[in-house]
Amino acid sequence: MAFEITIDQFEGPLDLMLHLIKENKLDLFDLNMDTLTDQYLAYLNTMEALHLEVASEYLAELAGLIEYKSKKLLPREKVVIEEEYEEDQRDKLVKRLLEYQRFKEVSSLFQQQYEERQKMMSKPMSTESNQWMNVKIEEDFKGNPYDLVKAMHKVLRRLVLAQPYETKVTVKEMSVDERKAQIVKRLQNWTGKMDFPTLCSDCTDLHMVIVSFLAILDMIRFKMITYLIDEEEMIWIVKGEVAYA
Amino acid sequence: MPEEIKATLEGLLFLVGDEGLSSTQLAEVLEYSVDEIEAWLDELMKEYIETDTRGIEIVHFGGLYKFVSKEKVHVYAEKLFASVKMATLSQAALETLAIIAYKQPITRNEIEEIRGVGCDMMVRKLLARNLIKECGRSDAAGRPFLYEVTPEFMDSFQLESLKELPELPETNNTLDTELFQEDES
Amino acid sequence: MPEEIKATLEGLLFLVGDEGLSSTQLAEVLEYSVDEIEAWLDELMKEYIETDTRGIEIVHFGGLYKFVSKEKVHVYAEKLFASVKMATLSQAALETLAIIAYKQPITRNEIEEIRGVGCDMMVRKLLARNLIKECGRSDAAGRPFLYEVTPEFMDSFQLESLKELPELPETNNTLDTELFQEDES
Repeated sequence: MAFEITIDQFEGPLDLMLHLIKENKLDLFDLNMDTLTDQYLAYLNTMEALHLEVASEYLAELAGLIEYKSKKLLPREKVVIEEEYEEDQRDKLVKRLLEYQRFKEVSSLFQQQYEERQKMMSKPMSTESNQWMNVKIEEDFKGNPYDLVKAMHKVLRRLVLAQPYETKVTVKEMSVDERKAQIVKRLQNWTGKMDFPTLCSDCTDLHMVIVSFLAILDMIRFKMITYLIDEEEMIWIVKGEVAYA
Repeated sequence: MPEEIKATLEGLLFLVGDEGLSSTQLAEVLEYSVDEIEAWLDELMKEYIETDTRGIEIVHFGGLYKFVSKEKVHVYAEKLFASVKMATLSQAALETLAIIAYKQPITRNEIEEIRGVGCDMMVRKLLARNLIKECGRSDAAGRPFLYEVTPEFMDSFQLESLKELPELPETNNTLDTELFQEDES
Repeated sequence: MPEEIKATLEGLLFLVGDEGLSSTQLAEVLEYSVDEIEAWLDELMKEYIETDTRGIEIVHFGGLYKFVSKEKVHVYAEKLFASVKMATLSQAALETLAIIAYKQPITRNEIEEIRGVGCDMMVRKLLARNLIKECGRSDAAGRPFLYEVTPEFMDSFQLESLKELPELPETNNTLDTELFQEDES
């Protein structure tokens, strides 16, 4: 038997047993427990030899199988009493396998339905609606954690919708001259000095910070501003030609 | 159906988007009976689906009517929103959901018995995705929580109600023929 | 205009909702020239406006095309939204709180980036309601305030600690995973 199938392809011990039963063409309604037990054990051993982690659930079921097998090795006189028990155990296992098999089967239908539904998409509530909404924040709000998850889910969905990929490509990068004009305008009503982070507070990305830096280098060169650097290595921009704070 | 009704239904369903609306809500606003509204909605649903020039359709899942884009638009949507990837559910999640949907209300223990594996993390995940919710406690020892599926589950699996769930395969002899079907692969 | 184009334009414009789309974006996705797309959009705009059974129309502002509801729907919309029993916290407030709870400590700017809209007033409101509080300043430019949720918040949402917050729904795009690191189990 070649073990091309690893343990993580199974959803649990029952799934593995169903696989082994199918693989060995065992009759589920007259289940040969010895063969199943041997195969099951052999499989787990191989997985262990391959250093694949075997979850405890698999071992728990193994214990059940081995217990069943060992009962059969008991002295003959006991067998009569034990036989009923054995039948019970076997029936119980077969029942579980059948029950599990039903849900495993139906879940593939679920999957189809789910995938189809994923392709039908909706949109968040229109912001137009806000004008009509009667929103009041009441004093005694009682919510539950799932309200938060739901809200978060919405945020994330909108975030995806708000980012069509073209916009990332076509965002126009600001030139140094454009940025310079912006800075000049901003400094008009500013008295005293301004630190570089404040100057960059309107930057939306790293590129814009770099452009800002190039812009002030330019402005220093043309003596539109001066600068100083303090003990904490903070860059300060000072309006006018001569100013030392 | 009066022209105005049609336009109003379309407009309102558009505005609420993925929130959806129930026929009761619409009946209240339009001042018609729920039956009338539902008949019109059925008519509209049919019209949208059958008209090939329409890119949207009305669906009715989990008690709510809402507009969604048609499946054929999806390939373009994927192109437009580079980050739109379909959410997936693992086999384990699907099995767990199937068990809850057919057996609800059900405790975690009962789910574990059927699946043969622990389901603590899985149940938490499904709760977080709002696909299942707690619905009281069982009388069993320790009074464990009972779980059931949510309207969000119905929506995710295109169900108007749980009555629409496909029939569970039977556990009798017909099954083993399926079980032992040889797939040539 | 080809049937499929019509359906696709309708579907995509529906999906982006308030964000709107430019003819350039649509041209790229549908692989037609901008001129062709604009001609079709004009045709569509006319059709929606002139068809009385339609409750939505396409507007073209600031280079973006988008669907909005027709004016005649507004009287019903007003009735609907005034009657909708909104959760006592507005959706906007809930979303803002959710972001803070999951991402705290967080600056207003970061919240705005995630929500895509200004949050100045909302943050003030939540501060006034004592649901969030300032907790130091960020190292970012301008050293903006950081916010976190309060014990009052925990109380309102029946949480003992933030650890109890359900795991975020598994999201399906790189952006989210950057924002919210997930552990797969």
